[in-house]
Amino acid sequence: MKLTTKLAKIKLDNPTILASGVLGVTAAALNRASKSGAGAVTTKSIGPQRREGHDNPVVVELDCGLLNAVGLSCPGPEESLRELTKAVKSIDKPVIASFYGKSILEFGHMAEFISKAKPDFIEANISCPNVGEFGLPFGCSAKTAGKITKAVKNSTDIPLIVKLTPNVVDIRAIAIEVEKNGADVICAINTVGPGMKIDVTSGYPILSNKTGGLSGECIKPIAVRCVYEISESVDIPVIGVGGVSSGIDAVEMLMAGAAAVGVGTAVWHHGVDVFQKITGELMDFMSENNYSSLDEIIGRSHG
Amino acid sequence: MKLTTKLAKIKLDNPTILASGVLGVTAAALNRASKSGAGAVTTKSIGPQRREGHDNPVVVELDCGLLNAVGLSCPGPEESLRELTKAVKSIDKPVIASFYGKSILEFGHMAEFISKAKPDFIEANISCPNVGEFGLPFGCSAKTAGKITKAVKNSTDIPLIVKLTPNVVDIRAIAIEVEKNGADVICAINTVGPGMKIDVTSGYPILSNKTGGLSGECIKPIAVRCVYEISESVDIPVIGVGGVSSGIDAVEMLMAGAAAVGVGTAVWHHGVDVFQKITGELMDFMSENNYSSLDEIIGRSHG
Amino acid sequence: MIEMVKIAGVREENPTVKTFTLDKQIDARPGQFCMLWIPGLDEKPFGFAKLNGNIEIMVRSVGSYTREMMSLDEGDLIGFRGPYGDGQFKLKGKHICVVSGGVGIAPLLPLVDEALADGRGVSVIHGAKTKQELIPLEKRLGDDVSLTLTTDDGSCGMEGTACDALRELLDGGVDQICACGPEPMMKSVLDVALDAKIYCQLTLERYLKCGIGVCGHCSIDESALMVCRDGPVFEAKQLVKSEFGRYKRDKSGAIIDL
Amino acid sequence: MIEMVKIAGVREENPTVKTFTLDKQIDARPGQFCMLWIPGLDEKPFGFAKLNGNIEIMVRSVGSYTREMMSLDEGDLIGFRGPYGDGQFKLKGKHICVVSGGVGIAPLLPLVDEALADGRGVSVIHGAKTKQELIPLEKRLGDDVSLTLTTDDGSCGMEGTACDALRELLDGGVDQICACGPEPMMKSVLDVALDAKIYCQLTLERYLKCGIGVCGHCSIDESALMVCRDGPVFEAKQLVKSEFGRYKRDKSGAIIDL
Ligand SMILES: Cc1cc2nc3c(=O)[nH]c(=O)nc-3n(C[C@H](O)[C@H](O)[C@H](O)COP(=O)(O)OP(=O)(O)OC[C@H]3O[C@@H](n4cnc5c(N)ncnc54)[C@H](O)[C@@H]3O)c2cc1C
Ligand SMILES: Cc1cc2nc3c(=O)[nH]c(=O)nc-3n(C[C@H](O)[C@H](O)[C@H](O)COP(=O)(O)OP(=O)(O)OC[C@H]3O[C@@H](n4cnc5c(N)ncnc54)[C@H](O)[C@@H]3O)c2cc1C
Ligand SMILES: Cc1cc2nc3c(=O)[nH]c(=O)nc-3n(C[C@H](O)[C@H](O)[C@H](O)COP(=O)(O)O)c2cc1C
Ligand SMILES: Cc1cc2nc3c(=O)[nH]c(=O)nc-3n(C[C@H](O)[C@H](O)[C@H](O)COP(=O)(O)O)c2cc1C
Ligand code: FES
Ligand code: FES
Repeated sequence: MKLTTKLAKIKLDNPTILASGVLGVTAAALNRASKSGAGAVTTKSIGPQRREGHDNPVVVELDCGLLNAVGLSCPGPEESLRELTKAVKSIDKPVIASFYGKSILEFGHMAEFISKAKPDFIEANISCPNVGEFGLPFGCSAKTAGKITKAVKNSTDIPLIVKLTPNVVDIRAIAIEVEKNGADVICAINTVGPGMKIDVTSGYPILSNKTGGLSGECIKPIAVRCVYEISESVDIPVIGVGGVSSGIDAVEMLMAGAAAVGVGTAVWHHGVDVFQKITGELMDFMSENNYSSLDEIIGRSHG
Repeated sequence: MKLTTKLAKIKLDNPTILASGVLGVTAAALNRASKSGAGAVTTKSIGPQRREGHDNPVVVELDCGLLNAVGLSCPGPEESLRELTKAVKSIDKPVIASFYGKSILEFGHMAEFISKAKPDFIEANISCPNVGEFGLPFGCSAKTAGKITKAVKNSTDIPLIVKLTPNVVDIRAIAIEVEKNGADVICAINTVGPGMKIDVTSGYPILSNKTGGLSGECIKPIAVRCVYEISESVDIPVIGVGGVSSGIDAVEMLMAGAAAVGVGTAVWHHGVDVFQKITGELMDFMSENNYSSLDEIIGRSHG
Repeated sequence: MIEMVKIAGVREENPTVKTFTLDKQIDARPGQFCMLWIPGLDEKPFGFAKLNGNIEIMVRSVGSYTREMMSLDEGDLIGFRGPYGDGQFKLKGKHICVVSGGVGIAPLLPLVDEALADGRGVSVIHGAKTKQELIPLEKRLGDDVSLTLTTDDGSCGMEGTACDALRELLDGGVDQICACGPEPMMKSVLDVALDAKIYCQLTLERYLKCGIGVCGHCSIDESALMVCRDGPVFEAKQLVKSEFGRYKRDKSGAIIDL
Repeated sequence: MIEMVKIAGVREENPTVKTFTLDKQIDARPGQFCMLWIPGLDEKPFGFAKLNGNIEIMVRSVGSYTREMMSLDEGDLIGFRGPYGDGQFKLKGKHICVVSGGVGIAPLLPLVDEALADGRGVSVIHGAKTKQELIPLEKRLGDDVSLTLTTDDGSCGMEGTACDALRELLDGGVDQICACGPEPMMKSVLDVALDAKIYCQLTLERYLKCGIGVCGHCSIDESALMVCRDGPVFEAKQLVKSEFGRYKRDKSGAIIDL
């Protein structure tokens, strides 16, 4: 039975990927996720300035997921680059360097900058909904998403993943534009909403940022639909992220058209062992249902 | 303790409203919801043609909510008008007549048509995401939403509720446009997504329509955020809908700025008794926390 | 949540009815139902014809979905969700009379099993238009059940309707009636039961969409009881002065006379 | 999920430390912690200074959040979520030596309660810079505990550090060490324990954001153990060859030397 999959010529031992912003603040944490069985690991999004992020509370635990507004905390580009370089050197699986900018130009600069560490992929996070000062996410307009993609592609030779937000009217149009401008892979989805949780005793929204992105189990149907729509619209591979916590969840994502699956919030309930759990369950499913490779599963729900 | 609330001069005994599309296909069902304690009831959205809706499956039960794609089934305008008239005559609580059209013009015609039954409100459903042939929901563009509002206002004197979709980049802009064009109340939110659930054994998306709107517990954080943002942006009252199933959920919606709360999916787990449950728990909360009227709760989370 | 279940066996009952054994055991009450999904086609409601051990579903071919079911074989998969329905058959009397029209016998069979296990008396009336449409019940019911067959054309058993047979049985100590079949037949049973003041439960068929009491499509006038949620089994008193026996709603929600 | 909890009582321990009794009982292990939220201000981690009955939280005023806490009174509400932390104190030895610096005594108190209830020997070493910063422990600990106080300036108890006192106690049959306090102090304790080959558990403070093992902010090099999830109590062997005692990360994630 073969669990390998491919993203733009790069092979993954198994289709699970540590999603950006979860655990991956340090090289050591990325290493741990890799050793725990992730097929690839993604750094927390690296930004152009040192940022403390939002004050606590930055997460709200819900019955079916999380709300988070960490606020893109970042030790600054130089220190992030050091951690990234250390990660790339010490980890024997593909390392995906997630990053963001505050303008199209800056996306280009950041791409060039983090490429110095020679990660296997860079991932442009054009979708973070939590940082008011940056305005509406760039990922909400197909045109801007396309321009960012082009600016990044012009700044580096490292394969590019563009990560999309689901909080748009038509994610297909954005995916098409991003592909047209040279993206090698699409990652979908970032958090949903945003959402808000109010403490009824105090009357306060719990997150210090008031609103935060929704993730986990409750967004899986949205993620699956987005992956289905995107993979119907473009030819480049898709990383499906959102609510994956079991082998069956992974199969659902793959059938919707994903070539690999991102795992974030599931680390909350299952710890970093979640990668092994998912691949184990995936293998069980494959042997019970007589699948011998992921190719037979990927995209099965189409047509 | 006072549970009364007001929507555009019309008083509700209590703030719970049966949401559109849940139970309310017949006058008898609306009557039952009213007798079971709803402060007001909303009809299933009435359309300009007889429609069978989508084939089954039209719902998927999730751990934290429902996916549905009923597909705006409708016995046709004449028969709907008969049921509506019967409902208005037999129910002693406010009756809200939900409707939709396939064009701006048709929204106007439908408004005029259903106004014949003299419901207490008409509710323009500009947000249904499930019916492909109608294209993207009208509610996704502030401009179109405004035009529909104006067309409807020009066609009737009955107070108008406009129901918004959360699946947009900026719901505030839409709310502002809808208010500017004369809406008396805003209802938020319709279902989220849409979402998709794939059966991994067969590989088929379960809904015959493939995708469906997400409702219930898992969308509450999104509904609360939308209500918060809308009530910050407009002066007209807001009906908060999405995942309300308890008195505490209702309080959260009210604190976010809603003047009343819609209840849909909660009927699934709690039956039609859910209205009494919610008002009971709401009263318990009010007495424990020394509130004597909803005015002290509504909008509390703002500033 | 839908789950794909394997068909463990298929039995032909008569030219238009087959019984499917599913590789699934559930905890359900007689009268409850499930939604069966054929991916890519549709999903429709069916009662349980057997509840102890692997469940059985007895299906009559009447349209495109049930026709497709007839072609399913042992080993095929079908989507299952359920059991649903708060309105269930309950044993109240000492001697239960079960009145069934055609495939209407299906949801009554687990009730018969239960009544027998509980040592109650059971009479089964089973009627159809003609001999070919009867379900072979002798072996299934065994010797402890008194079985009366009726056909409209007299081709088998008593000539007449199941309700005619019921009238004749009433003196024999029957103190509970449970019925399932075509609505006009059940309407007659209801009238007989009311007349004789015997506790009576009936099942109702309405067009089901969600099956879980949300969409409101199966609401009956004027009580607004939902067939999928409050039913599909109702007590006689819930159905008097209702649409029962008079009209129902089609897939669009439009009223159609029975 | 955050829940607002009433403060049932406030006790002043010394000029900068107060103990808050919360109107809440939980099932937790010594060493676990909670996140306390002051709406509109911030949310910070605190250990439990008492676990049987209403929980107690002992807080030292060191910055804007803890200063605000000092102004809270009986009857006020505070947001609570927890308990968190899979790394907890466990009783292993027959004679436990508890080494605490200042408010570091807090999470060790429930451990002392547990050890005493279990009939084990307990020595408590409690150190601070100066007399004023010591927590009054005599009454709280009772007679069954041998208490050693130390101050850097000798203003109370033994002159020196808690670790100095530990060295002297080691011959007395101590077979388990549990420590909480400033990181340099704990580093010394760790070295002593390794040297003496005594089982030793230590608590670690890192900047916590999510508190639930998701954001990765509290990861320690190179093991990537998460303080909030895998800790905050660690065994000595988990911390050798780590960042412990050398550096930590600030709110942005940047490395700062200790
Ligand atoms: C609670 C309940 C239990 C049932 N149990 C059984 C059973 O055990 N065995 C059995 O053979 N049949 C049973 N039926 C009836 C069965 O659901 C229909 O025969 C089947 O849906 C017909 O589908 P079709 O496409 O073959 O026929 P169609 O040509 O679509 O319709 C034929 C008839 O079936 C009715 N029907 C169609 N779709 C539905 C639907 N979604 N819900 C309800 N009725 C529908 C139509 O109104 C029409 O009267 C039950 C129905 C209900 C409501
Ligand atoms: C697991 C754990 C248990 C703790 N238990 C206790 C206790 O029982 N009693 C007690 O008085 N203190 C305890 N602390 C420390 C307490 O959390 C800090 O004193 C408090 O957060 C300081 O906040 P401030 O705004 O007052 O000070 P600041 O001026 O913000 O900071 C003062 C110091 O506290 C640290 N700190 C600030 N915010 C955090 C944070 N979010 N997470 C971790 N450290 C932070 C800073 O790094 C700095 O070293 C514990 C810390 C952790 C990690
Ligand atoms: C605490 C937290 C922090 C996150 N930070 C980032 C981030 O920095 N960059 C990014 O692209 N996505 C970030 N995400 C989004 C995740 O990568 C992922 O897209 C999303 O959570 C959905 O997947 P999940 O349901 O598996 O968590 C974050 C998610 C969480 C829960
Ligand atoms: C089965 C179902 C059918 C619905 N049909 C309609 C409809 O016809 N018109 C409409 O405006 N909203 C419709 N909705 C949306 C609800 O009115 C409501 O906005 C949404 O479900 C969120 O609320 P909830 O979480 O309480 O269900 C429907 C929802 C469900 C679950
Ligand atoms: S079928 Fe939807 S309520 Fe009964
Ligand atoms: S504080 Fe987020 S992982 Fe520990």
